[in-house]
Amino acid sequence: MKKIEAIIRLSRFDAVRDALADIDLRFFTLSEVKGFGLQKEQRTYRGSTYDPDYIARLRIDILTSDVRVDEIVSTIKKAAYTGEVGDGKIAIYNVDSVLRIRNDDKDENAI
Amino acid sequence: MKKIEAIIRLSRFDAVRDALADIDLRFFTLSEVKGFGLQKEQRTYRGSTYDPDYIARLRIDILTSDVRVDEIVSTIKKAAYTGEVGDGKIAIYNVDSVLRIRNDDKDENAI
Amino acid sequence: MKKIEAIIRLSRFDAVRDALADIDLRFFTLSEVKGFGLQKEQRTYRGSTYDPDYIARLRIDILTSDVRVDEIVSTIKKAAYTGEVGDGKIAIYNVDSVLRIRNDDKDENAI
Amino acid sequence: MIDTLAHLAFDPNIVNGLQETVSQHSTALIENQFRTDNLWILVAAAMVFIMHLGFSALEAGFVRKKNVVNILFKNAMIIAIGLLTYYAVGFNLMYPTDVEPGGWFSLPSLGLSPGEGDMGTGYGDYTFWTDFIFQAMFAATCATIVSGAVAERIKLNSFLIFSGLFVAVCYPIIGMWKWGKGWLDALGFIDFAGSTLVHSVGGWGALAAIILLGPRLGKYTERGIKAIPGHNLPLAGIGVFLLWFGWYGFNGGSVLNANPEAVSLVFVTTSLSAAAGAVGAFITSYVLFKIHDLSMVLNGILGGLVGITAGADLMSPNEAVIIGLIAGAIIPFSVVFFDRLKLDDPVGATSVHLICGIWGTLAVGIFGSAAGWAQLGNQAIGIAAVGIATFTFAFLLMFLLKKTIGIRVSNKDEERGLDWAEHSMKAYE
Amino acid sequence: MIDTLAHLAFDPNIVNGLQETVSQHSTALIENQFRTDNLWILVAAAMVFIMHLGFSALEAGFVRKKNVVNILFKNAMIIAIGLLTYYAVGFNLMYPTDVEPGGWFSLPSLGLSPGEGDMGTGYGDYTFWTDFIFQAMFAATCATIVSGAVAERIKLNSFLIFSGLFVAVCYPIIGMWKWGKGWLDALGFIDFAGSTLVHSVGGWGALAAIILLGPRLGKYTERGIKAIPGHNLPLAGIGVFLLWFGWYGFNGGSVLNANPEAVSLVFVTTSLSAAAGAVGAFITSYVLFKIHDLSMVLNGILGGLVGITAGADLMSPNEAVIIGLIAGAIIPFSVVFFDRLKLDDPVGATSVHLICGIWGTLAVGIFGSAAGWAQLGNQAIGIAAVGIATFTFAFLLMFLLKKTIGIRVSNKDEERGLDWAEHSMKAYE
Amino acid sequence: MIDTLAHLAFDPNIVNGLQETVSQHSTALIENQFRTDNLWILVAAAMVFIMHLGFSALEAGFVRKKNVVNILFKNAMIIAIGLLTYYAVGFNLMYPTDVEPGGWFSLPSLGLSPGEGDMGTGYGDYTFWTDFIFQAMFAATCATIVSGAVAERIKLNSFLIFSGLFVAVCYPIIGMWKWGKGWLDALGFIDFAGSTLVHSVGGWGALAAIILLGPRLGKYTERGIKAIPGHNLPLAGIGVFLLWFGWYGFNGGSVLNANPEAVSLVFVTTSLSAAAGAVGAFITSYVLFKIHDLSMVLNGILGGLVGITAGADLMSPNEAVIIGLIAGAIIPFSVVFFDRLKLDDPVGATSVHLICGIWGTLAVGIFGSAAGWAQLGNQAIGIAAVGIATFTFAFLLMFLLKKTIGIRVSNKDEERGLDWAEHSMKAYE
Ligand SMILES: Nc1ncnc2c1ncn2[C@@H]1O[C@H](COP(=O)(O)OP(=O)(O)O)[C@@H](O)[C@H]1O
Ligand SMILES: Nc1ncnc2c1ncn2[C@@H]1O[C@H](COP(=O)(O)OP(=O)(O)O)[C@@H](O)[C@H]1O
Ligand SMILES: Nc1ncnc2c1ncn2[C@@H]1O[C@H](COP(=O)(O)OP(=O)(O)O)[C@@H](O)[C@H]1O
Repeated sequence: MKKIEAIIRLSRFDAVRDALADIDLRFFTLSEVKGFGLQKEQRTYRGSTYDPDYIARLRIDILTSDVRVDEIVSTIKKAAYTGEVGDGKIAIYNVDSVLRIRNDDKDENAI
Repeated sequence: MKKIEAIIRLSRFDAVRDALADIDLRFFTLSEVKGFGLQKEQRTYRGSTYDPDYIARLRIDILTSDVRVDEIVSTIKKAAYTGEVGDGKIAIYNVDSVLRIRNDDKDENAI
Repeated sequence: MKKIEAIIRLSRFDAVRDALADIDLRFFTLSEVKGFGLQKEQRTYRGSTYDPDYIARLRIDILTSDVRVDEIVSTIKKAAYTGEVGDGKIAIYNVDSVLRIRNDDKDENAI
Repeated sequence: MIDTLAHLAFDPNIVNGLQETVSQHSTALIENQFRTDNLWILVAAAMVFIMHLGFSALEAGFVRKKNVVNILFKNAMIIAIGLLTYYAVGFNLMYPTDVEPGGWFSLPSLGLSPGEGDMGTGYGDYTFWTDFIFQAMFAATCATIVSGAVAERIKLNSFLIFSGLFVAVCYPIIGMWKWGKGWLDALGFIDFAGSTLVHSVGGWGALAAIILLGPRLGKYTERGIKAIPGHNLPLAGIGVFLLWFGWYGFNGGSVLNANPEAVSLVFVTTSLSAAAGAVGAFITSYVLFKIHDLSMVLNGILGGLVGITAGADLMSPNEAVIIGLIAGAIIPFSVVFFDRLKLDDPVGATSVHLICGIWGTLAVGIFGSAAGWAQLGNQAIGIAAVGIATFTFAFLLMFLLKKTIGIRVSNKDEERGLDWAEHSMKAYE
Repeated sequence: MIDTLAHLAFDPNIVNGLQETVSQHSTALIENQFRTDNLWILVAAAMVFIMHLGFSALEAGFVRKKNVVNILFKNAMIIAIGLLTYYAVGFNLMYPTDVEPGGWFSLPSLGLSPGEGDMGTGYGDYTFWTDFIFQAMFAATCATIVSGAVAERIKLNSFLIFSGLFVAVCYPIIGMWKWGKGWLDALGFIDFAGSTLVHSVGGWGALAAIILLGPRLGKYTERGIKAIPGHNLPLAGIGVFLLWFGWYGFNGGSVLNANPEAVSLVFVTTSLSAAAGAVGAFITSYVLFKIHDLSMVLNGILGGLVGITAGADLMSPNEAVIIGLIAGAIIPFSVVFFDRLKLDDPVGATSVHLICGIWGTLAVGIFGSAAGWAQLGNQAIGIAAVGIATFTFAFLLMFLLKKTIGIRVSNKDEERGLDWAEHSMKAYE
Repeated sequence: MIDTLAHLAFDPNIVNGLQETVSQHSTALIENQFRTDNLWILVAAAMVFIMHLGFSALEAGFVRKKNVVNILFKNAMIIAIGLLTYYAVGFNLMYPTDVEPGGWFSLPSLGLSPGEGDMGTGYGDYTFWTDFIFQAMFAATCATIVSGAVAERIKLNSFLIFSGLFVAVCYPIIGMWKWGKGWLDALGFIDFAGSTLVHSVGGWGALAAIILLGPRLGKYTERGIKAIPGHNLPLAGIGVFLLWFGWYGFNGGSVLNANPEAVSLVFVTTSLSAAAGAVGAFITSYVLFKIHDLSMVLNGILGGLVGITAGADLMSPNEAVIIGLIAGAIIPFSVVFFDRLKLDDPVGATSVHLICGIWGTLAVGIFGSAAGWAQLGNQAIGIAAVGIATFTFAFLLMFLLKKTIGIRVSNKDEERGLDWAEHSMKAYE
């Protein structure tokens, strides 16, 4: 099994969620994160401009079986794409095992 | 070493924390995440019902030595269990190495 | 490629960010997490003291190539250090692959 | 005999003196009453001012986090622009001095200064400046009503231009028809404190604006109507309570003096209608949605307040309860109705101010001491005339802005939030 | 001679005219004073209204995020229900017209309408409707006091039924004993603006309710008392300041006219007691907990305000300072005391309103112009009688509800939060 | 003949009676006016009280999340300490009874009690206690002004000591120079409601304090000035609107009676200056920063209010607009200016209260009915004298505290936040 971790723009989330739903992937976990990268946003406050360094982003964590990784990754890639700096990253990790708390499903069954 | 990532219900957190304390595991990192899964909650606002898609959940990250994994996983499983859809998942990953910032402890010592 | 996950104090973040910038590492993802560990903070409210158990912490996630890991880890370790209990942990994981959403960069190029 | 008379014959100076003192007393009595009346209208003006905070809080609470700075900014500017333009032209437009009763419009002079004796009892129950400031506080409210409806997607500049002209030109001309002794007044149209002249005017402006502006992105999707919940309901709750408080000045001050009988009746009808509005919305929203929707109850309170405003001085408390109940009960239906029409109004301004404003104005023909078919007809004429005029003005103005500088922010800015796009600020850190 | 007299002999009509004018002046003078007095009571009523916002904000700030919509909803409904029921029966219960001084109870008639002359000077210093609205604003406060104490675990429906009956029946009957010229008044019991009649009544109701309701889950554990911190202290702070502001209407309006001497003294004693309450709580909470606890200082201010309420018109400013200091100093002890008894009161309503209400009522027998053993005795009788009656009423009513429709939400709903369970809404997005 | 006279010869008792009634009327007329005047000052005092909530909300909104409990705690204590010390010594210091016009200082007696007749018309247009409470509400504001400037880094204890002495000693002595009929009054210095005596005094105190205290950590770095944005702009917005509302009491009450002409003019000038302040800040901040900065517009409103305060009764509405425009336009420059000097003022208190206070005081010599070179000179003398005295007092007191108990929290506590360090509480959960 693999874990797919995608850092995306806030504004692309709806598109990504819908695209994932279209390939019948409806289970994932979302976190609000702050991205430090090439893209910058300057803000102003009381006459001093300041750079909050980060841009609010979302991280989508998906646990999935090895065979589905490519499909999911390309779906996210397409839906999260704007072409401007700051579109984000997708990273893939190996997962040792997965369990479902509600019953005794393990690994592939638990996803 | 392994990292255990458990996605649990908000309402089970106290139970999980106490159960972990009972097996003398008191160190972990908690994040607030949004779970997209089978369980849904419908909300109403100004006459339109809407589905916020996600349910607020907690993620517990535990770094631990290989030998303790089973004990911890089964403890979490028991404490986080309600039997209803939405109890969550536990995933286990391999960790290359761990360091303690405060001193030079490494790996098993640093956990 | 590796992923470095560092749990640090809120108050050391500026130092860590600047130190990382000095070794020309400007891309990372930050999350706000709650640390349960040795360090405790007691709070008072309406006459009852209570222990919120956790301390607010930050998690820095860095995707990087294998060769840079040591440099980054030691930079974080130095900048996040206070010597008191609660300085935090750094964990290193293996990453299967990384993609940049904006273009077709993969793995080392995408970092 | 003469002696007898003599001891009666006191100095006539005494009586003369008495006469003089008594006539001074007559003046002093009038001045004392004037002092109390004037004081009440000033205090009422300050209370109406608080309604602007109420609107700001309500609207800020009902929008998303990313548009909060923008809504606060707009509301702070509206009250400023409203006061200044009403000073420059609005007051003169609304209360023409070359009073030609029954008229439609009168060219205003620029700026204000009290005439001879206008700061004393000669002007009425309050001074010229009291009159101005009380009216000025009213004027800005109708622009604030629009601001809620167009929230989260309108361009700041276009909105400020729209509001400025709406307050400076449209509101006072319409107001003149009734309160400036114009044709609606001559007709016999009744609108005590402005269910139509303030609230519906604001509501029509809002309606025209949201028709041209279109709904927020993602509100009406193929998969149905998506709720976009407000980000901070305590803020909205504070807003509603402050509006209710301010309404005591709005309606109570509209008695235009401190007449104990009238003002106390108005306080009672206002209170009971607001309370009944809450109950009305509580019941219908539960029946419709099987849910206790706080946002509906808050709007129900406002609906009750708007509803009683046209006839707060004419209704018995029992009638005020009925008017409020109906106003509150209308709210959930009206909100759903506008949603069905895909008219996106984040705070429910059209339901509260337009629909309940119409209801309250009609209610004067149905309930209370002025009720009757003829009156109901007059009320309907007033509603229609004001509606047509305001809607047309607002629509044309917005249309002009749309075709020139544009009225809607880019999709990207809307997604990002106006706080970032227009202010590069965040409401919360 | 005659000539001399002749020039003195003015027309008697002049004197007759004078007489008439002077007698008109006499009426006008009374009416002017009436106008001012009436205006003050109306303004005071609006200020008391703001206390409902104060309570809402305070309570919303002191609960957890997941119960905020619920507390706002309850408070919005309470004021609505309170006004309507007080209009329907409460006022008549509290101020029976077939006044039988010294009585305990008098069957009310339904609904209100002013009698002949009740809207003029014949009624007193204000009109009938002014009387009603000022009293109505008071009535709802005592239910609001309960709402804070039972927060985060009570069923909405049961609470609304409880509040409705509490305001409609219990509060006015008790109030009648003193303010309606009932037996407590005949006895010589003193309670100027309601330390006992409003605040303790609310406090006893709260006590009965939390006894039957039990503490929030997780509050009293085997591992000891767990603090459950409020989610938004700025909101609580806003609430306390608004309550303080409203108290100027609550106490100042209770003079029942605009008598300059009395009202200004009441303003001063109220202000100084509130200030001293802050200092009292500051000191004791620091001594007890070695910490500057904002929630205690905020409650200390409220304690000082409740404490002075019974005797705000009788105390010298020095005495007001002492009363406030003691009230403030009591708060931290009282909060800890109720926690020891495992009586869970999220906002400290029992400490503020019940304990400081008792203290303030007793203080009238200890300090100020009415002090004395006999008075102290009367005060104690009043406190005890009101306490027994209110507690019994509230306990039985809650008990009945518990046995029938239930008063407590399920554990699951409590964990999830009432906002989800009762409203399917979120306070913040 | 005699007969003719006889029918004129009515009973002299009638005239005597009339005389008596008329003279009672004279008293009653004075008392009625007194009643209205006194009522207004009391209502105004309550409105000034609300300014403390305004300041608390504004300051709480402009600091970071981790210092919110601390700022609320400080503000709650300041108003308490302010009222109590002003009662103990302040009022006597400021309004010495052994009035020696033109003086600099008069040793106060401790505590207050009204003399014979001081609670009636003999005292003036209001009672002794009304006088005290209105003034007392003013007093605490100047300490509140300091609290915003020193936020996020000052030690709680040092701050409370500083504020207590500042309010109890410095403010009333300075105030006595003008309002207590001291030398500035004799000189002809004009300051209607306290642009200098209240706002600049607070501003000078703030300036002295932030010089000694130093900037917040991380504000002025090698890489330039770092903005430290406030955590909650809606809270700040609520604060500004409440301050504006309270200002109607602050300026309107400073008329010191309910004179319709004067109070209504003051309401108008105050409103228009605030509105113009918003516009002034809107324009300059856009020109300077190319951004619509809400925090600047909010400060601009306050600047306009402070600016008009010295001459609210002397200005025509047109002049009020100009004064407000300039005040608002100054704000963004002033904020940048203080930042350049590395004087860190999280809420802009020095810009709003000190700079606009100076501007408003000078404006009395430039605009309005008192304008003239001589007056401008007097205004400058007053500004300078008050500035030197207040700055010196505040600087020495802070310096003493710095050398003894310390005025700044440790770096660690500052990083962690004062809520944790001083209160072990969190503002939000
Ligand atoms: N090496 C990295 N490690 C962790 N997160 C990264 C890394 N590089 C980029 N990110 C995340 O991806 C986001 C987007 O990256 P950025 O460099 O701004 O644009 P792009 O993805 O177009 O190259 C960043 O805000 C950050 O959250
Ligand atoms: N494939 C997955 N990848 C990541 N997170 C998942 C995945 N499946 C479930 N989760 C997380 O677990 C939570 C619970 O899952 P859900 O399907 O609702 O119920 P259950 O765990 O009982 O099957 C989800 O809300 C989500 O956060
Ligand atoms: N085994 C663990 N798994 C996950 N996170 C941990 C673990 N141990 C410590 N942490 C994280 O590191 C933080 C610091 O740890 P702590 O024990 O308080 O101090 P120290 O790092 O100095 O030993 C904790 O608050 C927690 O977030």
